[in-house]
Amino acid sequence: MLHLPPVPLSWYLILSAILFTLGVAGFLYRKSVITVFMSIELMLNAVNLSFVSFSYELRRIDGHIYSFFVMVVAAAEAAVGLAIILTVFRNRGTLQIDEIDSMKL
Amino acid sequence: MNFWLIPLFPLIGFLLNGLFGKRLSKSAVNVIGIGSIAVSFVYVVIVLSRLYPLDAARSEHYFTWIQSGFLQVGFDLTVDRLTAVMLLIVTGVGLLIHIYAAGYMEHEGGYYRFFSYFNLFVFFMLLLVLASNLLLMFVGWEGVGLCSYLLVGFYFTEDFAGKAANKAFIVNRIGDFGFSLGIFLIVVTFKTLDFGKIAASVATMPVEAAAGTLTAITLLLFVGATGKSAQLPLYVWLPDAMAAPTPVSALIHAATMVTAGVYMIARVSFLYSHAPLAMQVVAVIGLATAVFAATIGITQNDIKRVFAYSTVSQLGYMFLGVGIGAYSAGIFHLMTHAFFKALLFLGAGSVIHGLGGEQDLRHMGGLRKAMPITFITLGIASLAISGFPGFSGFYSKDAILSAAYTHAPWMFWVGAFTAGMTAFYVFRAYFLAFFGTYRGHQHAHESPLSMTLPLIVLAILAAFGGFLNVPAWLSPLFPLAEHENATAMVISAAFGIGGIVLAVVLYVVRPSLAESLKTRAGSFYTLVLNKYYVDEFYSAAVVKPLESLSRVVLWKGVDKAVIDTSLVNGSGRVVRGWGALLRQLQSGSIRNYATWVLAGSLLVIFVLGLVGDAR
Amino acid sequence: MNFFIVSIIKIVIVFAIFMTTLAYLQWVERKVLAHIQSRTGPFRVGPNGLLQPLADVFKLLTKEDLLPPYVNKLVYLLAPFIAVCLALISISVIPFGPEIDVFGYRTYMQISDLNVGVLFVLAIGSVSVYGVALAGWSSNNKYSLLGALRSSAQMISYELPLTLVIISPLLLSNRLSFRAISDSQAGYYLGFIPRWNIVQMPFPQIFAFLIFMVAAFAETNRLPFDLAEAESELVAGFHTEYSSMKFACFFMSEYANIVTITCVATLLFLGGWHPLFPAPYSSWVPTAVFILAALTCFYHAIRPARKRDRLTFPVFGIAFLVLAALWAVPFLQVFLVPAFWFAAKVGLLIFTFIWVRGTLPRFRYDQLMHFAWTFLFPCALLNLLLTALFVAVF
Amino acid sequence: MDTILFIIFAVVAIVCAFNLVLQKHPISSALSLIGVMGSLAVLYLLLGAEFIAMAQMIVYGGAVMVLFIFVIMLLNAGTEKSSGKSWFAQIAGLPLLLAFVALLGVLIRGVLPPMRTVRFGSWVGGTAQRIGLMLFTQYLLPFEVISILILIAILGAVVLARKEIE
Repeated sequence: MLHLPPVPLSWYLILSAILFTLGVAGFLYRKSVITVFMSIELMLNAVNLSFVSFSYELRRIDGHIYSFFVMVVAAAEAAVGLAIILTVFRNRGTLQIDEIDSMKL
Repeated sequence: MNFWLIPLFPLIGFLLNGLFGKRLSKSAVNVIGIGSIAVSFVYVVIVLSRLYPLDAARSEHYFTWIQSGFLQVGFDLTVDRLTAVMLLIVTGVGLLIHIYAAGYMEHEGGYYRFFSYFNLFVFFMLLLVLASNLLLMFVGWEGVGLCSYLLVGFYFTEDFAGKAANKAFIVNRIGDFGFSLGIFLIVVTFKTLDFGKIAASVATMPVEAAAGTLTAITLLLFVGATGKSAQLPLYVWLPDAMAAPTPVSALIHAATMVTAGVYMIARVSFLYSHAPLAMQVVAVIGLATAVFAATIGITQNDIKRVFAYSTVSQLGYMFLGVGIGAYSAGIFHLMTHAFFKALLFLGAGSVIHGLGGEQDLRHMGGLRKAMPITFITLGIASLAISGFPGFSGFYSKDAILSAAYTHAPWMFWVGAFTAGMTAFYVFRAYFLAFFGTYRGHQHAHESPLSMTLPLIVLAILAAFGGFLNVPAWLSPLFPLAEHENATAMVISAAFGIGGIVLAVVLYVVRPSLAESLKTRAGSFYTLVLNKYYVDEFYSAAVVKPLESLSRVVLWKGVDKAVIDTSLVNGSGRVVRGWGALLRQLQSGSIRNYATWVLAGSLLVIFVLGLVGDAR
Repeated sequence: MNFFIVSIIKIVIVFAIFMTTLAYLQWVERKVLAHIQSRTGPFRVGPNGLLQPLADVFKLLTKEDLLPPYVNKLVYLLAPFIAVCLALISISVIPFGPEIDVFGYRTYMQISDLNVGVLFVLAIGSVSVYGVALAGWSSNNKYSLLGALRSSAQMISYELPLTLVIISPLLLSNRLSFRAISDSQAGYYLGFIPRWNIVQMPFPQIFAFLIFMVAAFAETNRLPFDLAEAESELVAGFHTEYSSMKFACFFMSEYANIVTITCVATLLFLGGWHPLFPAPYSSWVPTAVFILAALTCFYHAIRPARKRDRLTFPVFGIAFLVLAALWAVPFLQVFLVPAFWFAAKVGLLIFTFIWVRGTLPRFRYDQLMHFAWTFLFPCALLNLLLTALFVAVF
Repeated sequence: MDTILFIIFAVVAIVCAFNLVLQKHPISSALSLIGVMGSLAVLYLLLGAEFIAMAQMIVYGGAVMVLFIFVIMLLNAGTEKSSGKSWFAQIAGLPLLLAFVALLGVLIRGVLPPMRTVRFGSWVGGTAQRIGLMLFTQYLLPFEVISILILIAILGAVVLARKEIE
């Protein structure tokens, strides 16, 4: 087996930053409402990773609790958000985010 | 002793009837409405018998209501001998009138509404009486004003009732304005609103230095009293308030609320005692009101209006009493007045009820056979108000007039003459209603037991209430001045009997004489019949100028030109201009928004993370 | 390094046994169903059709591998792969027996003892919806799509009561590792009643077990809950467009899921590898069972129904005798006896699966969802509350 | 071993995340996102967060993403069409994103103090037991509040997604 030097925690944070940025990129460049919503989930995941990383650094469990709460909120948000997407699709017949640009039909 | 329970019962009654009354049966509303007052009355009796000698005031502190700088206002209730008298009057007479109302209002709509307002009134009146500081008293003061407004406007579908309610409320605002100014001045001067503390600091004040302030305070408070107790010049609302159902007139506009001013002056007598000028003003206004209202009372044809002016006149007496320092006499008269005037109104109500709503004396007559109980009890009340020897009014009126004789003889003479007029117009109304031949078209009948029973109880009180020696009971609070004056007693009684005799002559023996007198008096009679054109004068002098001022200056000048055009529309134009510019950002494209959010968060992270202290 | 070598050996053993089991499970199912329906079942290939699975494998491997032109290729190919991988992966945290000593090396009869084994199985179970959902969607076929939608909705719905009901035995044993849960059920009340969770004081989990089994039927898409592949309505549901080895993947994953879920049920409710009654006697039960089987075979060999029985039954009898001898060897007993008990319980539960398939008709779709949300879910919740209450009070 | 695992799964996560952004079809994006989530679960395990890792699989992998796929299947969402709108995002997005990730990198490398190295098993804090204890003692109120939030979300989703009954 080869022996590589162990990974410093900051790599995890950088990974988290990259994932977060990619999430933002998805938000900015994707055109389907569902994908945009998935990009938000990606951002939440990235934040969770940094929570868990900080928890590891500080040897405290609070970060885990926060990320747990983030997951719960994400689940709630997914339920409501997807219901909204369903309603939007029913009312406007489109999922293209650029076409949903007015409050009123 | 839990004084707070006393006003609590009527409040509960109000809440039950007000919230659920619509769904309750009439008997349930009765039980709640009357029961709450009865429980309160019984509780008052229990409390007072426990505290019996009641030599010193008993205060209870429940919680601090307002804490603001130096000012601390607590929710405190006090019971002393003065309060005891008022408590018994409010709950006792109130209970009788509630019972009466159950019969009187039987066929009226809004039954539960009436009783819930009535209970609310009793609650506020008890709060007013029990309050141990001016602000809490003011709450009660305003509360009874509110109930008065609600009940005057009880028949709100009728135009005149709504107008009368508005009039009562607005005229009272003028008085309350003075009252609140007085309270502010007290706060500034004494740093407290508690009666006990004010009394203590007044006692140690240098008399000369404080005289000006105290005079100002007492006069401002008196302005409030003239509004609530219908004194010159703010009496105009009371006769119109007769639009309310008769039990309301009896309880609120005769027995209790309108006497609040007298009670208030007696309550803060320690202030008035140090302001002789203000007391003189109170006495003169009271006397003037007494004479003025009595003359109007002679000419009125509406039975309730006669008694309304009589109320104004009698209130004038009370103010005369407290104005010349005879506080206990004033309170004594307040009590007897509560008995006989409530009785007069309830009797009038019984007549009106028996005649199916007829109020005009010219359409009555000869009712004594149809309504024997009303006839007898109303007779007792008339004798009592006339100061017929042996009846309650005689003693209390005599106490005031004797004190007036000692204070200034001319006041006595005017007061005695007014007593004669009082006797005359009350008996005029009495004879017009019960003697002669019937001039109306209704089938007169006696009222039900629930109405006659309170009449009988009140008649007993009106007849013998004078033997309750209220001045002696109040002597720890208001030292008894020895001015029992046999001459004055005889003279005032003579005036009263003279008035009765005159009424007998004019309205029973030779009714034609009255008509010829009326024509001979001519223009003066017209003047008095139209109540000296005071309402018209107020309308021309106050209401019309105010209206035109509002219309021309405030509406067209200030509101339209300044506020509407420049401020509202101007700011609108500015906002619209900026909006047209900023609207470009609000494209509705979520992705553009997200880009802005990204840029903003970039800035924040940059500032906080690299430049700021976050490291 | 020992750890890796031992792990690899264990993986190989478990994989071999597992795959064989899966293959023969199909044979067992066909046989049982046949006997329920008074048929003989597979008979041609090998004695009593014992070589049928092998033949099936050959058939599936040699069939033409169709790739319909209108499918989403990547997902279409990925879906069976996902399905079978996720189905096979859960077995890695299932313990089959206690800690044993092999040539001086102490190890567990389990590929990996995960602290959060129960959660792991739940996680894998919840992810395994993807296989079905993606297969249905990528096939670009309305029957497939409908079947996939049905089955994913069904699996999500039944996952809730399943998860809720799993919490109750966890409350009793306070651990999330399957090994610890199983160990907490060792011992006997009064010396003979096993302390399995199904009868565990203070709150026996008998209702939890029943709810679990019902939800398990739905989770594995088995009759009476096999709406996703209702032939009469949806052709073959989500795998309509799949053939040959890809179809075999789905087939395998279904049986793997059954095995896994019955293993979980055994571990959570039926005391894992702990025998039905105390040690000295229970250790000889397998030997007795195999000897009995051998005697039955010899009996049939003496009175053959057909000609060839005279040859085959003695062979089976001897094989059974060998097995009985194996289970009688003391140092082998240490791990063979627990494995036997575990296998016996799992086998019983699997038999129940087949038995139910043979007897119960299919549900209607709305009844199915209604049943999950308005009956099973509240029951699971109530059971959880009661268990929590009893655990807290006693 | 830790390093190898980290590199493998970090690369998988990043590739999947890129795929999420670059793919044109929602299903592909969803699958990529599942890949990210799975690799993140492994990374959580490396960081000693076994409960969070499993919760990640159950909640994200098993519930949230299934819901996404479900909705995609239900709406039969097709590939995206490019539109001429949101030109601001198209132009300003990329430089801003680059600046953003660069800024975060500088912050993490330059500003934060040096941190531990990650060794699998050196700290196993995130057991279900400890998290449960924390949830029901110190974080009880947030826990209850978030339960109510979930309840509200369920009701909201039902109300929103329900078909209007004529």
